[in-house]
Amino acid sequence: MNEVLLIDSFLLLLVTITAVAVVQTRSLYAAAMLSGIYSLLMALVWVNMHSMDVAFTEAAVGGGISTILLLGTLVHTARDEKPPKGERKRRRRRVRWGALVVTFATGAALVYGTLDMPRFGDPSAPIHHHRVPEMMNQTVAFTGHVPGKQPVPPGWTARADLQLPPDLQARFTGNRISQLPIELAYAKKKELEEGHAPAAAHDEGGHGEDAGEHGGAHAHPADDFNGHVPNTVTSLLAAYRGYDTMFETAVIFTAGMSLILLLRRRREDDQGHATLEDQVILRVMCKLFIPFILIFGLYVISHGEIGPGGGFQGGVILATAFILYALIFGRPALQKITPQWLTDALMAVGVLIYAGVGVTTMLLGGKFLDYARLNPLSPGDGGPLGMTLVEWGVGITVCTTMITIFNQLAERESGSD
Amino acid sequence: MHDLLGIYNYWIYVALMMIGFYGVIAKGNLIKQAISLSLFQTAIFLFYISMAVVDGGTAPIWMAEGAHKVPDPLTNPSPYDNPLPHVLMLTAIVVGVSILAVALAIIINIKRAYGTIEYEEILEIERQMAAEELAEEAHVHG
Amino acid sequence: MSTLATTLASSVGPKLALALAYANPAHAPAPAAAATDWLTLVSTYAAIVLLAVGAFISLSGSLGLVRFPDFYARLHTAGKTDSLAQLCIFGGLALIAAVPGPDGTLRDVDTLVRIKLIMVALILFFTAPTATHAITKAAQLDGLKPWEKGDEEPHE
Amino acid sequence: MHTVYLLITLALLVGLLLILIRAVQGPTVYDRILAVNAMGTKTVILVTMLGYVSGRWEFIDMAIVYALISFITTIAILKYIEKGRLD
Repeated sequence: MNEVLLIDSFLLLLVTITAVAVVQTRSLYAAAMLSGIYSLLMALVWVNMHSMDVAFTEAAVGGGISTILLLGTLVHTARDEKPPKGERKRRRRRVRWGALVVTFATGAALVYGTLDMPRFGDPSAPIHHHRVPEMMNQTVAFTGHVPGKQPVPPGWTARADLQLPPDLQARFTGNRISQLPIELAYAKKKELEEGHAPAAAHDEGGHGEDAGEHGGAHAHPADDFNGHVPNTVTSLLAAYRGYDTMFETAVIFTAGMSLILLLRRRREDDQGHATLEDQVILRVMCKLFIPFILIFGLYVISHGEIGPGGGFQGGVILATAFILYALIFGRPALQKITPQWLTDALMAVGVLIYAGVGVTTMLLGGKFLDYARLNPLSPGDGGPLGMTLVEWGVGITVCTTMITIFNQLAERESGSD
Repeated sequence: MHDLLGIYNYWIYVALMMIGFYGVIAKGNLIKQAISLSLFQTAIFLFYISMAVVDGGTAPIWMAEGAHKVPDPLTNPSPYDNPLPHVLMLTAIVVGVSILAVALAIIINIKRAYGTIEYEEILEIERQMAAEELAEEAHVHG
Repeated sequence: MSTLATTLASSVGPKLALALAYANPAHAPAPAAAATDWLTLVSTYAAIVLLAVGAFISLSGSLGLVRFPDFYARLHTAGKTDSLAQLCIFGGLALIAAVPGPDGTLRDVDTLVRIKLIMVALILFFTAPTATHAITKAAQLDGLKPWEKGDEEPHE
Repeated sequence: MHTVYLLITLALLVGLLLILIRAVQGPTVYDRILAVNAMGTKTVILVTMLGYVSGRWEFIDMAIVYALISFITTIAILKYIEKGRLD
């Protein structure tokens, strides 16, 4: 039993206790707090499983935002769960036997399914062998078994004096240039790995047909996913699953939109807003900490391709700074610094930045979200630039959507008490 | 026995998931159902992330000095944990909170419309409304 | 059962050897000559002492949170011990010169990491008492009475 | 050193269990808030320790996030209790 499994077992025990308590408790409000604890424990489990980015997200989202959202809902609804009818008389906790039977049956089926699973941490599990090794190797290319950025291949500097990216120039002149610097780089890498010369010579201006055979002009190298940054999670997120992440951002945008449609009232209620401004210590501390949280959020967004972090996490952290401001100084104060039209517009702007990066790479002659085109002179440097831009798009959308969600959930119905 | 030591934590995930499942189908309170749904979700995340773990692996962020041992391609393909489940779950968490937010918004609207968030009471009100409508219709036509 | 024993032995064995190797900092496979000088040695032992003290304080605080009779008493154990324990632990971690990395070789700790450790300690040092203060104020405004000798255990 | 980190992590985990008992038990709302708050502090320490156990101190970024976020959650809970609203 290694230490990961040891700590894991202990944490899972705590998590299970919390989960039972969350479902068991009658007070919704205690359930909200316990679910906050549940998220904290879950994030610890993920830290223990070395999943830094997920733990980061869970800490920011589960521990922070969702507890606040649940509390915001409790304001509008009841604080306690009503006991079922039969229970009110007998004062005994009634178990729903039908539900229990269904649950146990499903659980038993799932447990039966796990018998075929590979053991926890098994290196020979199929998941570690299909495509992932290639992706890991491409993230920061291995040169001679040492991970690090791939050296510039010989020959590409001859193109550095070109005014236009080669592909664009080819588009104007009508000559298709088969070997772009990035493709040369991959050919060189393949050559190094396989230990023999590539099948064909890299003749400039050659025809596309013969180049296509060895992964040349038309096709990307077989496993290319354009990631060349140290954090493989960000690399996969923004490059290999780039389309997917774009549409996840769109999903978040849609959630923000539906909250506006569901809850926004045309007339702002003019009742007084609750503030905590009279508590001097809280007020001063928050004034001290909000700038720090903002700076840290920006750091997390722009640091995403090097260390743990990224657009999702940084966006949520930025949003919590604004939410803290609203909690202390009241929501009107927040509306003054981030008016509704601004957050509404920025929600869309983030998605547009993401898509805009993709369109830019298309205009530069590549495919959608083919970051290598952003810096045609150096094969590996387009990736970090493109990923940072994309992360900023994600961060802006997530931040403003979370602010919008908070605004809409905290907004009180005019006329109620 | 060796196998049991390796897969018992999957059973804990199943247990967690079933706790969430029980909450969803047995509890009448809509907010409780939303919370239980997020418990259910987290169990799925756990399942995915635990598949990413490699014995002796470390977080999939390249270490700056490159001091990490070179993997043996036959037994252990990578010294780092598998990043793909991490990526899947990272986006799933954020989408999960979006789902939670929309669910809560719908719950607030239900509260405004029906005055309660208990499933059984809502059904009762619906039944009454349907009965009244039927009576109305019978009155008009008959 | 014998399979289990072999598994345990085979998986614990190397770790145990590794742990024993690092138990004495002087015997650790040092990456540089500097790692064995007396300053590193002293700071490592100081770090171990600080970490142990911090863990003890933290554990005793948690125990108090369960054992003490009412909210205000529990507040003392939780708030004060946590602040001291986190100072001890983060201070201890900031003193450590090198950490055994995932593959067993020692990695030297950056200065940036030390700065971040001190930053976390400072953040907690400010936020935790603020939060405790706010909780107490809320409880007092809400009319929660302190428990006195002879009272029954408070219930909701 | 590795053993030391592991032992301290385990000690903190036991502390976490004790705090969890208090959070589940109650009895008053304020006890629960206190437990949530203490849990936040413990989690920050634990994340850092886990980083040291696995030899990756990049985890320290996460500890900063935890420290900030748990504070905000406590404030939100308190505001809900005191004012009955969040806006």
